[in-house]
Amino acid sequence: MSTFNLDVYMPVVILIALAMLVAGGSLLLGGLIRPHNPNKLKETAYECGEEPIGSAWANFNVRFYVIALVFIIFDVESALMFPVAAVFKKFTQIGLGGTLLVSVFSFVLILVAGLVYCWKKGDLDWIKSFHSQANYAKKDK
Amino acid sequence: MFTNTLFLLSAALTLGGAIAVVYSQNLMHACIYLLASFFGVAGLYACIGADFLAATQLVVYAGGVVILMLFAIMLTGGTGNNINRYGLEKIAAMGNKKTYFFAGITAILASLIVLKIIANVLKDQSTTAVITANAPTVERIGTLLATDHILAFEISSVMLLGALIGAAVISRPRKERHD
Amino acid sequence: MNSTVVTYLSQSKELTNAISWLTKALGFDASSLVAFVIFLVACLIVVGVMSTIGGLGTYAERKISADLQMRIGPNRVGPYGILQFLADGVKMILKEDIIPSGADRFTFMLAPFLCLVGVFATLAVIPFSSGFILADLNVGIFYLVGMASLVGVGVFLGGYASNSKWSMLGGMRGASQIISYEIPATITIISIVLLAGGLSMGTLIGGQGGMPQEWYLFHNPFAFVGFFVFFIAALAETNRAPFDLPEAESELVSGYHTEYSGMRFGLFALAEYIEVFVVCGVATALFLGGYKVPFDLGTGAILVEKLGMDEMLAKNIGQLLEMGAFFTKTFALYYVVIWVRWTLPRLRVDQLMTLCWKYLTPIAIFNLLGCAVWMYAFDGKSIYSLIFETAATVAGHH
Amino acid sequence: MINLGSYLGISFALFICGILVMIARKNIIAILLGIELILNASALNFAAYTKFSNNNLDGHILSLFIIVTAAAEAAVGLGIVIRFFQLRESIHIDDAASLQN
Amino acid sequence: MDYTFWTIAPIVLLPFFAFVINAFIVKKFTKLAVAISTGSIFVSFLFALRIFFDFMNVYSVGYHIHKVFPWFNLSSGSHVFEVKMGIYIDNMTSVMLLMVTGVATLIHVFSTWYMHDDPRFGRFFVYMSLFTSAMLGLVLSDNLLSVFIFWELMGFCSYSLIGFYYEKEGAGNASMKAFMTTRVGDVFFLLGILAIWSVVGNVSFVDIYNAIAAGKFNGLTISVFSIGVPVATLAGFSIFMGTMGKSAQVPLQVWLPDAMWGPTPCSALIHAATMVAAGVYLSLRMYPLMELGHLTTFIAYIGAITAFGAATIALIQTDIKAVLAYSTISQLGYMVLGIGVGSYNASFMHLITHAVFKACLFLSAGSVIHSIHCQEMPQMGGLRKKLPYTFFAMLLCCFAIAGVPFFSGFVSKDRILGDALVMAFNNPVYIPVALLGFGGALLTAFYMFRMLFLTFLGEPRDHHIYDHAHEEHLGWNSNIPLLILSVFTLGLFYSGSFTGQGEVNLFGSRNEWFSTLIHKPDAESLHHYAEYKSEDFGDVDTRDKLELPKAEYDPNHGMSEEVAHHVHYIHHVGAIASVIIAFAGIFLAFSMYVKKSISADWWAQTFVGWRRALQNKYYFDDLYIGKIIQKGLIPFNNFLAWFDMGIYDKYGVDGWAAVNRFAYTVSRWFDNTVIDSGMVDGTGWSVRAMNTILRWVQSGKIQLYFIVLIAVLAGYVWKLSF
Repeated sequence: MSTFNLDVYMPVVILIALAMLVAGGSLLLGGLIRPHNPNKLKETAYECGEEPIGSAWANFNVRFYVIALVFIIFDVESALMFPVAAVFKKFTQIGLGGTLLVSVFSFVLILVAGLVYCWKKGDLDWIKSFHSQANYAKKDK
Repeated sequence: MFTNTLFLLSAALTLGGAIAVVYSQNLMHACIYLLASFFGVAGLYACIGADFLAATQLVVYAGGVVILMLFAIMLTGGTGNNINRYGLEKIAAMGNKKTYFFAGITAILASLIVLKIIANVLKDQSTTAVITANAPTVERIGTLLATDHILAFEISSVMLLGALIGAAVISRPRKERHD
Repeated sequence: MNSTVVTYLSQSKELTNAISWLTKALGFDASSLVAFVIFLVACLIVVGVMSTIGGLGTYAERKISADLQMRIGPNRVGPYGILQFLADGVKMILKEDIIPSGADRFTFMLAPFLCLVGVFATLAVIPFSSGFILADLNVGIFYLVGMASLVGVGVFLGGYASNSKWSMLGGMRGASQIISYEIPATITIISIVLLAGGLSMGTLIGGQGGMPQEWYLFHNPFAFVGFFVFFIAALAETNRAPFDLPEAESELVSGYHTEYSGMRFGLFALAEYIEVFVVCGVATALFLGGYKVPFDLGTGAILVEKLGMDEMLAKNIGQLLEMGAFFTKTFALYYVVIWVRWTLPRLRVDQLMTLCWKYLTPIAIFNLLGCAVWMYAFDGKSIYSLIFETAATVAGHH
Repeated sequence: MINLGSYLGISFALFICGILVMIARKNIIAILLGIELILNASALNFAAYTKFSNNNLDGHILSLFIIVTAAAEAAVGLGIVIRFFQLRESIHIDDAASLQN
Repeated sequence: MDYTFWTIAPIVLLPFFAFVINAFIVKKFTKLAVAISTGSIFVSFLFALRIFFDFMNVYSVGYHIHKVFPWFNLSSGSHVFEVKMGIYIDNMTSVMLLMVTGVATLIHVFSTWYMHDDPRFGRFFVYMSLFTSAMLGLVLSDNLLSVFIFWELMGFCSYSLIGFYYEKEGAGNASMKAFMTTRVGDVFFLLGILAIWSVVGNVSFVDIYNAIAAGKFNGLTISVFSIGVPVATLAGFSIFMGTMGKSAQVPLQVWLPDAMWGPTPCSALIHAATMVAAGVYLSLRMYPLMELGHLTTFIAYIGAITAFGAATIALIQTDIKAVLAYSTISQLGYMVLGIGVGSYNASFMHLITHAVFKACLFLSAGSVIHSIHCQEMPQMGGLRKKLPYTFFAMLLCCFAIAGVPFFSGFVSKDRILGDALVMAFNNPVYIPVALLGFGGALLTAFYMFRMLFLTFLGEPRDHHIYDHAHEEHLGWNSNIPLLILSVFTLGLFYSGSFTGQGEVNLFGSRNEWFSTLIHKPDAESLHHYAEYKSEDFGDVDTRDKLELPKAEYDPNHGMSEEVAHHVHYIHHVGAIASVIIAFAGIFLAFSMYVKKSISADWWAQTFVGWRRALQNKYYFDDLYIGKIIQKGLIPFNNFLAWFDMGIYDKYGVDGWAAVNRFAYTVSRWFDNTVIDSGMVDGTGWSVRAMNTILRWVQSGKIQLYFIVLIAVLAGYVWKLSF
């Protein structure tokens, strides 16, 4: 079995450090030469010229969360799928591809069932509120 | 040399992040520190040759869980007020001295437990420390997942399905609620 | 395993000699030190080149859009205005750095860093050529996915920290768009991993060839569809038009970086342009044969054989050819990205989500399963080789 | 430097930080952050034990499933938090004590 | 016959896959789901039949199949921690398999008729499939751990099926009660498994037997409240607690009558034929441990008390299913009694015979209920003309359960009672056991025929119900299952002879196949298991090439001639006594409810106090709910709440303030005059104390629980380390 030295992670560390350096360096460099005379008007948040009303950190629609939820489930699914996919070719070569195919199929299809559920229940519809408002309007009549 | 540097950097990031999570009084910042801590843990995984785990840590935690938490913090409007529904003052959401005091006591008790458990390991680790060379893990993990741990692999999909449906049902806004 | 730029260079005798000399001189194993120096230099080169490409990207964008709209575009700074990006950069550095008073300062400062770190870290596994890849990690593509997801966090935090309604909306939209489109992209990547049988860039490209029929793009119908799924998803992940809802000028002023000014804004822009290059590079590597050049020119073996060239020189020439192939394909895709931006109108937000979850993701999953079946049924042979073999069998050849 | 002891120490420290966060905070999401720390500590332990014992990767598999479970847990847990917030307009843990008696 | 994965596993897997498939398709394709469920269990039955006939062909005591596969292995170095799962089939298992699959098939068929009007027709079959597969898995298990897993799975199915009509409040409560009551036993069962594991290092049956034979349990004690208790006793008792929970033995019998809220076919399958028998099956399997732990007397008493007590309660029940429920408890008591008096074969035989006739009785009751939509016996009467087939089936079953000769109940119960009598003659401690056993037999005959007479004979008491009763027609899925089951109440299927005494040879030497084949693993014969071999799945089975000795009928049951003669004598006495008792009971019921020569009301009025006790089921429910839960658990809960509010919040969170306030109060107390402080502060203090008490009741904070958890764990670790 082939082994490796941890030196291969060097570029990763160097690149992260460089990113910090580039960002921090350019800001520092700019800090030396750029003007700095803030005033209150400059520092208010932009609201098309109006005075900002309240904080922007208000509650947001829950549909953002549902999207993130579906995302994390599929993210985890992909994390589990990657190693299995990586050995799929080897398994087909040694004649075990059928078994693995079945397990991959069942794995993916079970998760697709979840996607289909969310789809059917309308969790993936971005403008669900319009529909429900329309429904309420119909009911009122 | 580089290995040790990487280890030290990762450990510092991990512990620094974790301690910052403990001391941060701003939930959003705590979440960012947590992200740093996750990065550090990924580095620690990389140090022991667990390259796939390190990447998974990045993908699932840094890319998934942290985003989810940030969203949840936004959806619940940050830190919130300190008055409960009876109009009485609550303990501050991020804790105060008293809760920290109790947390400290609990942590001391917990550390007693853990130290008691790991004391034996630390004592005789000189005999068990056989450091093997780092080898690529992806294919071996894939093989294990496809053979020995196939049931866990399949069941985890069922668990994820359950989590997806359960969380979607829980967090779905109810139409009939008007108040 | 894990071929890096160092392992490539250590094929030459000079380097090994230098290492042994240094080891003798310094009294400890200098290979790590030399590796560090080489990596540092290589990283600096890559970052420099990428920053230039990012800068030139803005220039190319303006020039191409001008072309498409029958304008001239930037033409003042330098010949054909090519130094425009330098002027822009200088301007950004000189601009005043304003932090809104209501902002969360710590997060506000951190957000561009996160974006930049996420993008720069992905550069480590971009395969410019078979030798010049900073680190061909075992988990290459998976690592790339993980690091790229950091951009989502950066965008979200940028939007959050500004404490402005436009930024907040843009940040939420941006983050949810990035994470949403990560799913079809990742699943498509899995289907290519399935074909190649490994996660490292070397394996992924190694399964392809220099000729188009050997690319994974034409390996089977599923992969062909998968390329478009990946490309659309990658486009959306970089918040490029027609998926630039987070920074939709007509709706959200400027999206998550409304409150950012000066160099901080510049960092966001730099990250975005480099990310476009990265996703184009990944698309090239996964589907378009990456750095592969036809007729084994890449290894230089043919040069040594026919022309009797020095082995190392031939290899270096091969590397240059490979690099040329990679950059050509990537820039072609880069051009398509810009072309798409100035051709297509922006999607509505509900269309965006519909496209991701109701079209791309199911198609990607279908492709994944299709690729698996293809691998199983045809033993991993591409459609071209199937046809070729059938024809050969029919013709009586073996 | 890289040995079992240092890894156990780090994961121990992570665990204690997690417990501190879990007890000291009154915000449910913050408590979930603590839980994530604890889960990370345990996953790190598994990987470290695998490395410093027989390296047969079973520990990696366990860590992998811990990560998977943690993600699912975060999804459901935060879902509950959000639902709770919709009902009570609060994510203070002491407001979530209505199951008393 | 070769045994591979594909000849054994489908027995469990078919119903399980039926469950999985049906769970998805049941809403859209109800009929298909029902067909899949029923078909799968029928195919399982065919597999079981194949195994059964193979075992009958070999006809050897030692014939067994033990296939194992490693589940997980966490061994490192010398420390072995390996868990294997496997399948273990011996003669007992093969009979159990046949019984479970056969009865389950018939009940599935019956359910297609009984439940077809129900809105949740399909879902019922989903649960039933899961239940059946769990039961079969339990029967096939070779170790306690997988038994426990399937055991819990069955508990869950039972919960779901009792609460099947969840829109009725009683059903919901009953399901919860069943779940919680059996949980008490299950916790003990788990503890028992752990105790066994700590000694044997494994929980496979064969390994446990070998460990007992090797004397691993000898001299091992564990300190419980600083009294040394032998581990064997503790483990045996814990496992027997599991039996008590699952098989509804006193004092954990309270859930079974309430379980009758479930649909009748599920009562027939779960709460009469199979699941409750699983407890007895477990005790049978663990018999050597019970013997080693000197628990047999205790078990015999529990069984006898259950058998008699439940029979007395059954006397006054008016609900037809309640009568059957109590008779089930009573009969389970007989099985447990049989284990206690060492009547291993007979106990197992009673398990099988009881499963058959009780399933039949429940299905008959279901048929009656379906026909008249009423469960109260006082409103029935004269249904014989309307439901002739049901009457016939029920009559046979009543004969069987009452112990009339030539019926299965006689064969099995008589032998248990005979053995009890033998024990009573040898050891006076067992005299009450035998007396309770015989008394229960009398009551059994009485109440069963009371039920039969009240339901089918006499004049219709409620003409409205009678006139609206559906006429019964012979249908493949309505009364054919009843008739098939009722045929199997004949004794000769179980004894090979009509009387069960081994005198009439019917199938050559194969008479008395229960006594011949079922191998009692007592202290003398345990060493046989050392020769038992397990093999991995997939290995080619070599067993059919083995020359196994044929099992032979030994009229002396391995005893010396003299002892055997004595035993035979007592057995004959017992047999005659039980025949007399059975007929006496039937006669009593006949004269009371048909002839009406004895007034039932007179009895009721004379024994008012006792009757009230019976109506209240000996106050067990009151005890559990009123005393233990309300007086015990809720105060404990309140204590924890007090700990939270009173200690954590008050002294911890408000700690500094409280300390200051206290110091302030104290100083003022010294400063002011005694009367002043006594009056003013006393009043204030009492108000505050009242407030505190009120606040104690209010808590529910998760973090406190966590603190307590850590503290307790720390204390435990501290205790361990010193």
